[in-house]
Amino acid sequence: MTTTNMTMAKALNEGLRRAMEKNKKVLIMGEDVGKLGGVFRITDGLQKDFGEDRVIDAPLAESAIVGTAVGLAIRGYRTVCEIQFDGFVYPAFDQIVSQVAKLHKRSDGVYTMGLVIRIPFQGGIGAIEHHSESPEAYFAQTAGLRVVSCSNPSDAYWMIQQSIEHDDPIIFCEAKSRYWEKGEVDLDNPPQGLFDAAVRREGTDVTVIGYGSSVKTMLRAADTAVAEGTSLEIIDARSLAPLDLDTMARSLEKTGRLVVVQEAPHMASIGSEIVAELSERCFYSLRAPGLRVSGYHVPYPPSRIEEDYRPSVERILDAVDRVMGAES
Amino acid sequence: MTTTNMTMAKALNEGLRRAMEKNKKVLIMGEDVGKLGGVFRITDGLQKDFGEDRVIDAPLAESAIVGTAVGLAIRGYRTVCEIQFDGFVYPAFDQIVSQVAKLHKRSDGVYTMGLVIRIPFQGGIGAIEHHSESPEAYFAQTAGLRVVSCSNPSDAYWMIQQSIEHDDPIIFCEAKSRYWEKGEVDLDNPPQGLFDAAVRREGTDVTVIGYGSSVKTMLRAADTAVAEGTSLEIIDARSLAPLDLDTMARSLEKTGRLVVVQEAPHMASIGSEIVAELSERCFYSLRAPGLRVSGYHVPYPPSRIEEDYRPSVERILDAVDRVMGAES
Amino acid sequence: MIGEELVQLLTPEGERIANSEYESTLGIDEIFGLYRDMVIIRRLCNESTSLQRQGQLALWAPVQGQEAAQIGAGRALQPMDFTFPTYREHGIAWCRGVPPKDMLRLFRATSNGGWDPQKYRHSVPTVVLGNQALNAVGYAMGIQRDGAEEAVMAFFGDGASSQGDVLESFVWASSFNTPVVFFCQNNQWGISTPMSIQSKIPLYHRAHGFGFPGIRVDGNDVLAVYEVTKRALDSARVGGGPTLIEAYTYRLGAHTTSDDPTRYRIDAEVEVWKHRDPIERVKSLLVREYHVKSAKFDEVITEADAMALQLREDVLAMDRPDPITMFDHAYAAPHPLVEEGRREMIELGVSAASPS
Amino acid sequence: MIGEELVQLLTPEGERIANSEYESTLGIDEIFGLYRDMVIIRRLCNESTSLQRQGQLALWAPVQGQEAAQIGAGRALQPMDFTFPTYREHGIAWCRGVPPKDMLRLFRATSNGGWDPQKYRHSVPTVVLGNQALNAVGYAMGIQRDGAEEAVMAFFGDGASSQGDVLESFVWASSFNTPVVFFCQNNQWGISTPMSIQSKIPLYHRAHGFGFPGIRVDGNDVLAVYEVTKRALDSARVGGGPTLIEAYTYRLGAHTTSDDPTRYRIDAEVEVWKHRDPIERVKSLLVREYHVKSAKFDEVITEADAMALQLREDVLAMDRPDPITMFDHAYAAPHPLVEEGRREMIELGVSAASPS
Ligand SMILES: Cc1ncc(C[n+]2csc(CCOP(=O)(O)OP(=O)(O)O)c2C)c(N)n1
Ligand SMILES: Cc1ncc(C[n+]2csc(CCOP(=O)(O)OP(=O)(O)O)c2C)c(N)n1
Ligand SMILES: [Mg+2]
Ligand SMILES: [Mg+2]
Repeated sequence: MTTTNMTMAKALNEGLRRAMEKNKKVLIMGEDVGKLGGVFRITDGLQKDFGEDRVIDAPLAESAIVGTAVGLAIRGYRTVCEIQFDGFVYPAFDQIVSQVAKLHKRSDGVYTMGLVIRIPFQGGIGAIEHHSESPEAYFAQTAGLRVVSCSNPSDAYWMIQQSIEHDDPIIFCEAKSRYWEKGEVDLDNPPQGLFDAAVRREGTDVTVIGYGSSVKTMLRAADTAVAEGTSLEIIDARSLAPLDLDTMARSLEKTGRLVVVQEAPHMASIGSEIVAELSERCFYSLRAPGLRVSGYHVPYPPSRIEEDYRPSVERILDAVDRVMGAES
Repeated sequence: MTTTNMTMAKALNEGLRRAMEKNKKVLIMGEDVGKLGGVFRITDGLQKDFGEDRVIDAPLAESAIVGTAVGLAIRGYRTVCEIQFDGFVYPAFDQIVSQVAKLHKRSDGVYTMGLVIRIPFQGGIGAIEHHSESPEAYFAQTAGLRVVSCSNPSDAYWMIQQSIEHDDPIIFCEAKSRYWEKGEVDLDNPPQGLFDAAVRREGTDVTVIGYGSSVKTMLRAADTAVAEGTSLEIIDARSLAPLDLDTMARSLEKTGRLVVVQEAPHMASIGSEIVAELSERCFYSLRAPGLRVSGYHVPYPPSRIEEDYRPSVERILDAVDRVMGAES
Repeated sequence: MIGEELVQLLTPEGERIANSEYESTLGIDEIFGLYRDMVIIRRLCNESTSLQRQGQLALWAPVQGQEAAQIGAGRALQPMDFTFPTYREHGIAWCRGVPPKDMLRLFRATSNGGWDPQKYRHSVPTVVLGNQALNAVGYAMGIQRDGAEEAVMAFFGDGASSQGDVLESFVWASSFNTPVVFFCQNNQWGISTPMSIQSKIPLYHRAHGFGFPGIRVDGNDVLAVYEVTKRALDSARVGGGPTLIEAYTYRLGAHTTSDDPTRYRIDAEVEVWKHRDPIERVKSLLVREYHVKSAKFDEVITEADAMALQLREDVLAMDRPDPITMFDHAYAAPHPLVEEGRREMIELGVSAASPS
Repeated sequence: MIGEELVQLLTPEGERIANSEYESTLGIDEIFGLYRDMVIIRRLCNESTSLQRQGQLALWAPVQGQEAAQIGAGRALQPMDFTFPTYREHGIAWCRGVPPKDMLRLFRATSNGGWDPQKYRHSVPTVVLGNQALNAVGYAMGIQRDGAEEAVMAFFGDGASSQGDVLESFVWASSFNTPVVFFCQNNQWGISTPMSIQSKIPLYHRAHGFGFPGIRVDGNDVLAVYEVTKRALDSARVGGGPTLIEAYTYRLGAHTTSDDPTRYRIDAEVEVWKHRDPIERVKSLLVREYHVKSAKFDEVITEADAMALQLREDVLAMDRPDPITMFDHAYAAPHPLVEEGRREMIELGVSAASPS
């Protein structure tokens, strides 16, 4: 096993490159993805190497980016659409919900909607409004779509390739605040399947489940908890739709206590789904109610105060205390 | 108390009429709302009586219907936007999420986004694709919006007026399969507040919560259950965001068993939220896991088989049996 | 509204008109073929309407009045081209070879599509107004990348022309010079919304503002529609870029069988357009210029009746699908929630599928 | 690209040009006023850029090169008009009376808006490209219903012109003949996307396809922008309907301080446009034609410097808001989830608000 150290941004870039090398039908389309390499430089150098026909600088219209990718899919191409920021995916919502999610079904399986919609999501980078949203549950809810999230270089490198190879349309959520963090990537073997959750740290007292930017915060919370004598099991959900409930339930059977962490507000969220499902599956093992630590139910605040909106170590530990103290 | 018997469609029409009479700033805008009176005739006769300036036939563009209603709101008007069918609200999603939901906040409270977006939702009318969707959770999830649902004439008449008077933007979901059902309407006094759930039938064994078209199915299930010796308490959530959790929890403290019913697939849905919240609030009273009876996680099927997609009496009773049998 | 800007090759009475830009390239057999197609489509439409009235279809979207627009465009297509219809393109589907019974699956509510779109190179219907225009441009971008000499046609109505998706598709088609022909049937109405609410000026002008040709053709003149469409497709296939064709026509019937047009339009308008009937027009030409005998016309009617009979039979035989099929093709790859649903349905026993 | 179709009243050297349609109606004081505005806005922009470099702002969107477009348009507005800006309309905000420090709240990331939009009749910034065009048309529909003689101006860029919302706003403005002026600053770039990807033909033509006037003005010629805008607004206020103004200009700086334009455009292009500097142009006129003394120009620079100093002071004094304010105005009426969050935050003790 040869591993290489790189940032998550670079890992995505390398993953895209490898997918394009492997399959000539793979295209990239988005705003500023060409010469600029995207505002986050995820597509850096790809237009130079694969040409303007395969790395397409789009006019500024998200509905068109996705809508034309649908037509390209019908023609047999696999397009990786880059949405510049989470808050700009909504103009494409109609195409995603009405066409991307439904055309495989409507055509009785004739059309393959093998396209990937990359969305840098969540906050934490000090940006202005619309640049820090968590739209994942809109898509997770939508039958016909799959939603995955990556937050480290290894996952970034492999999950983007697995997503491009997959025949269903995939909403690919990238924890943008993690783009610049480095990590080891095994270039030969994927760490796991695209739809598997990962136990990032084993523990015995409380199962803490999250994804994207929250994973790192959860791991920091686990460090602090150890000092307080509490052992947290940290699970990175990775796939948000479908959820890998087996891995989650297995952990919960052991710990009996559940905390879910997400930047999105808790209303009808991924966190709600995890709590609802696990409350059902693990009813007799749960020793305390499953709690959610989420963004607040307000528009994402100006970024000078975003750290008080995003789940913090303190808020996670607060929830941990509550599930620990709830012992019946 | 003088009550009048009318259909839900007529009640909405009368409610709109009364709101327009009371406040000259109230407008109606949508596709075919004028001479045709809307495809469901909800706005029948209103353009004739209030003129083309107040009942506006829109060009066919949903983003524009909502986007111009936003500008009208800034100018002090209150627009009731009609979206012709649930599946056609998605082109307006961006305006709803990025402007309608956030402008009050962004303007530090200066702008009042007092607008209502009416959506005939859910299935059950034998329609073709895109005419039977349940998009409510997309909106419920969005901070800045409120979501309510009506499924009987009295609620229709009052909730539409309460929504128009309310200062926050409201997504108003009308159970279209109930448009032609009659019921008593008290024209003098509203039965309750806009955001209150209603106990439609008292019971002791299982709390069954739902909304929209499901309420009637739930009541039928309750009838059947009685014969089997099980007493269901039926709650119509009415407000989906915010949820009236107090009323729901009160019921659950009594019954200890929960079934939630909805046409939407269960993934990250209103049902998930209700189960997650009540699992937390009523952890020590719950005698069985809270179950959801939902649409399946597939695109809405052709309507010849829609009754096998929508929650049926049988499926509800099946869930009731499971929560009854789960006794520990 | 109909002025000199309109391409016409036949008067409403079926007399030839000289046009400086276009001339008809078709001979008697081809013209008769167009006539036949139109008669069959009208018959199909009438049969479907009555099937709907008899409770055999959930809905029907009539195409009366628009036969020339659809058959003229449909016959100008080459087999290798690809088409993106709305819910009303029965004439196009016919030209693409879609079996009539398959067209009706959507309306019998037994399918959300109905045919194999790759086999007929005719996409499944798009019901959400305008979405297909962008899908068509994307498909055309694929043609460009394949280096193929093919074209795409995107269909939409006057009403849909106001949708952002249609307008964005104009931007893209122009920027990337894609081989796409936008075929807008301006049938004057979008349900109850008159054309005047969608645009104050003729629709075909819209293309000019995006930098590509727009042209208005008499949509009730099948010869003109054929020539205008053929030229646009020929140009598109060899790198000439997009064209917007506005077929100026009229929806003689209701929007769908659920609609009641008497609420919003006057009979007199419908009467005027009945005099511009597309089928009568070409029939007059065939009689006057080619002396086609009435027996030949009768043959077509017989053929159409037989088609209708067969259609009725096929529709009545079209069973309610097994509910379990709702889980098929929801995803291409296995999905736990789909499997969970499938299992539950099998346990409920509502499906013919045996419990696993 | 710049041809006769462009309305110009001054050459880049500041010499007057006769134009058959428009003539300048402004006297020395007004022209000097425009000059002053432009200098101040450029100074504001430079100060903001350096504040950003020093870590005092999260971001800045420079407006260098576009001062004439914004000041010409901004000064043509009447107090009762209403404006819908993007994130880059600092010059317009200045003309509407928005205090400079309020313009910077967004960029200091202490607010998503920054000023009272009703007080200044200048809406809060719209960051999602194109949304504001529809909002502006809606506002204009309100003006019509009020029977008021007012106009609305919607600002957007060349890039945003491809968005469905902007294009739908053209449909609506035309159909309802609303009092709206669409002011498109074609600064040649949408981040790294060149104008040629958004349109193959001059942008102002787009309006013609929707049935209303489009006009291209030299966006670096403040006199021309002023006259063209004034006439469009005057017409809109009295029922003349919409106009699209394409102000042909150039973004001399980066898209924002996060951007690196050297990756996608060549210096030579920037150099060409530096020679068309909007401020130098009118200064030349003032010197040559009105013999304005350098002392007078110095006064403006002193004034601009003072403004910049004050701005810096104000920005540095702009504290991080109390986090608890995120719950204010999320909704107009009380909301249980908002109250739940507020309570939780107070308990956490991160806010200055005392526990309840
Ligand atoms: C996005 C969207 N909004 C609304 C509808 C409902 N609807 C179906 S057909 C129609 C009218 C369409 O008119 P037009 O485009 O002229 O086509 P025509 O029906 O006349 O062929 C409307 C409003 C829809 N299908 N999609
Ligand atoms: C819907 C949407 N998509 C993408 C973006 C990201 N974005 C911000 S500015 C910009 C370029 C806009 O170019 P243009 O409209 O020409 O305005 P300019 O910045 O040149 O003033 C882009 C792509 C956005 N703000 N909104
Ligand atoms: Mg039409
Ligand atoms: Mg620009």
